[in-house]
Amino acid sequence: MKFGIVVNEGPYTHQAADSAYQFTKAVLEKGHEVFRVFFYHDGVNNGTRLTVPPGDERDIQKNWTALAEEHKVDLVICIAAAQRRGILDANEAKRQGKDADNIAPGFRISGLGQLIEAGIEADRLVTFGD
Amino acid sequence: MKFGIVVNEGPYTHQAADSAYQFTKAVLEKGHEVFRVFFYHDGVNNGTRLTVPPGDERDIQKNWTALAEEHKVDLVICIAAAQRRGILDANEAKRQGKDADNIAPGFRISGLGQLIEAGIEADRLVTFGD
Amino acid sequence: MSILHTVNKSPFEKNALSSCLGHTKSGDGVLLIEDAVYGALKGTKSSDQVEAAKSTVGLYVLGPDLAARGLAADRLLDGVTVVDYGGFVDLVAKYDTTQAWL
Amino acid sequence: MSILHTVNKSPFEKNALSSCLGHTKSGDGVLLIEDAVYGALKGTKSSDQVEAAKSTVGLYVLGPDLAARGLAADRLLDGVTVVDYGGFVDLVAKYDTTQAWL
Amino acid sequence: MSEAAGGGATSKKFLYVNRKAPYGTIYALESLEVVLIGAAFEQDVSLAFIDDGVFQLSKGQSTDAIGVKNFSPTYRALGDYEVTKLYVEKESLDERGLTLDDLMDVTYEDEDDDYEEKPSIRVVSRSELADIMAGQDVILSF
Amino acid sequence: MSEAAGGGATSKKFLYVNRKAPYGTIYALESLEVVLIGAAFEQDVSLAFIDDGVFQLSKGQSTDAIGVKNFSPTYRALGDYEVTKLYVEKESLDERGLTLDDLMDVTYEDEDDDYEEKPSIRVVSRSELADIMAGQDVILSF
Repeated sequence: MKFGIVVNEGPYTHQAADSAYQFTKAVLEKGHEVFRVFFYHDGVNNGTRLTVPPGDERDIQKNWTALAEEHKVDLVICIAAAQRRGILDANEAKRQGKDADNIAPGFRISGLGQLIEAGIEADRLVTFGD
Repeated sequence: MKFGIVVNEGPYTHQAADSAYQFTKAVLEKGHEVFRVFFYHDGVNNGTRLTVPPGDERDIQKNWTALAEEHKVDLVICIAAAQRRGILDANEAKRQGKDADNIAPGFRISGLGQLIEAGIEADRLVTFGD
Repeated sequence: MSILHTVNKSPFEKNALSSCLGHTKSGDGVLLIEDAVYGALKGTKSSDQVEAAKSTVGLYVLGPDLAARGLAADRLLDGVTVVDYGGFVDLVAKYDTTQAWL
Repeated sequence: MSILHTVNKSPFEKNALSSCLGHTKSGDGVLLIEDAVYGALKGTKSSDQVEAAKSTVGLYVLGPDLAARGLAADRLLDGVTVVDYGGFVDLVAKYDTTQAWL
Repeated sequence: MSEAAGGGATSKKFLYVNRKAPYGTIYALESLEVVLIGAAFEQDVSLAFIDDGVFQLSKGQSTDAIGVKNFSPTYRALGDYEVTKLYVEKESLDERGLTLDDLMDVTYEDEDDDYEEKPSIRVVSRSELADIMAGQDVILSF
Repeated sequence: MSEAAGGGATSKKFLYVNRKAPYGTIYALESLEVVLIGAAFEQDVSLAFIDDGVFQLSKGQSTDAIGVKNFSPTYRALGDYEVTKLYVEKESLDERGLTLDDLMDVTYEDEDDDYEEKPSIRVVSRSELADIMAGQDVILSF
């Protein structure tokens, strides 16, 4: 079965980000396909490479990045939500005249259409949020 | 009277950031002193210069920065909360081996002691959050 | 010492206003801001609890947040005072300390 | 079509579980995760409402979230099924669609 | 699109469930942004307003004094995007002391009926709304 | 510190109010971080646990399966920081089917009483807690 997963809250503040990660791992372990993980609202904050969690805590961004690298999971950050919250890739930074970007490896920035497409293409869409 | 103000949520997602800004402006307009605005929890996200809000919306980060520049308001971001969420100044970025920083002008990163000090030194401490 | 309690969540969604009203003392103030302004309306399922608090605490609501949500003054419970941000500052100064019910 | 409803908020803090249970249909499932696992406890002020739903919907609770909060299985309402993340995936597959009560 | 995906040529039924008040959080606004983008995908779209979500449709919203953009006019434009089914729960209105008169006029032009202007808002009972939910392929909640 | 600031040589009474369950959100953990830092300032510190905040003190928390750090042992270390007044509301316990037995043992050594080990948790009524709140200079809520 094809799963789409929506993450609406940022890392650490709400357990939603952790739950979504654990669920995504379990989907893969069960042999299902992950069509896409879509990050919306504060969920876009999962995709900054600038987090420095305490040494004895999990590193949520690195966990996501590892899923993308090891299982080719498509991690998509909503561009409109990301702009409001200061998550940029190099292209966006240049386009917006910003002097830095902060997107983490394995994530890509795209439009809300990617969420609708996940709803259409996936057999199940599961949302994690606040 | 001396006011301390605590902001616990990020910009745009919760009105708390807007309410805190409007309240801080009103404190100054009433002729009171703002001892400090302390940003904790997701509130640290008010202090990234990478946000690109839509053209027809308010720019929350620039509003805060203007308060710091025009009224010398002390805008302090909690370092522990900021590290978890990826808000860094140039020093922190260097110390943590990160290739970019994102702190906005007028904000500074410091410890939780600055919150306690605000509680001790200010006549009133007002918290905005979720 | 008197406390100004601030509440910013809808009474229909969260228990913050209810919990706040259960912890006020005579002479305290309760200021409703953001989504908590719905708590100042008459004729809702939370009106009775707020109405009952009026005899012991001062009830205030932030006008800018009422207007944003399209709520006219004639929908408010009697005895609720509407303030602007300047009035919010005055209330904080008037009461000895402030407690946010987040 | 059958719906798996997911709830992640404490029934003592927010109205999400209550609203969810008011919108389920016979044959639906309700999975309690994160802070909503408190809704699976017996002897609380929200237990009756959850108990009443058991006759028409399947009730599930996420074990890892129970353990994190120190809740032993003997505190749960009878008839609530504990699942792990793999079981969560199976439930999503079993029901036709999923609705999150955020 | 593959048949296996449940997609294919036929459209899916999408329901957007709005349960939160406007302005206090951004969910109402960002939900609307999804609906507008989603309209381009020619799926069968419905919106549900339950719990505090009914406040999103309140008349007379005026946000100047809080410094936040008033996005309520966008609901009235939904008809132009062929989003014409806005289900509002009666029990949620009642609990909040609201009636249909307190809500904005949201209408659409019915192309199957000589472009007559018709109301998009349909007040339904909790039980009817449960039926509507049960008939969806994809439910997105905000 | 100036007299006018209400500070000065005498300490202020700080109350940290905990109303949220642990793990679902970070507020419980980050509240504890404030308390630990604040302990160095030699103010008169109390903690209140009301509503879902009482769950923060539940015994037997085990977070391995959710991949999140278990911070509950830190409450038991509060005595070492001279944070010894943890007020837990009885009504909040009752509504959640909890008793004192369900909570962790949190103790401190009383330096005024030959370092005898005493319980830090004090179960109080809602009305007593309202009195405690009324006696504070600074109230921080999480």
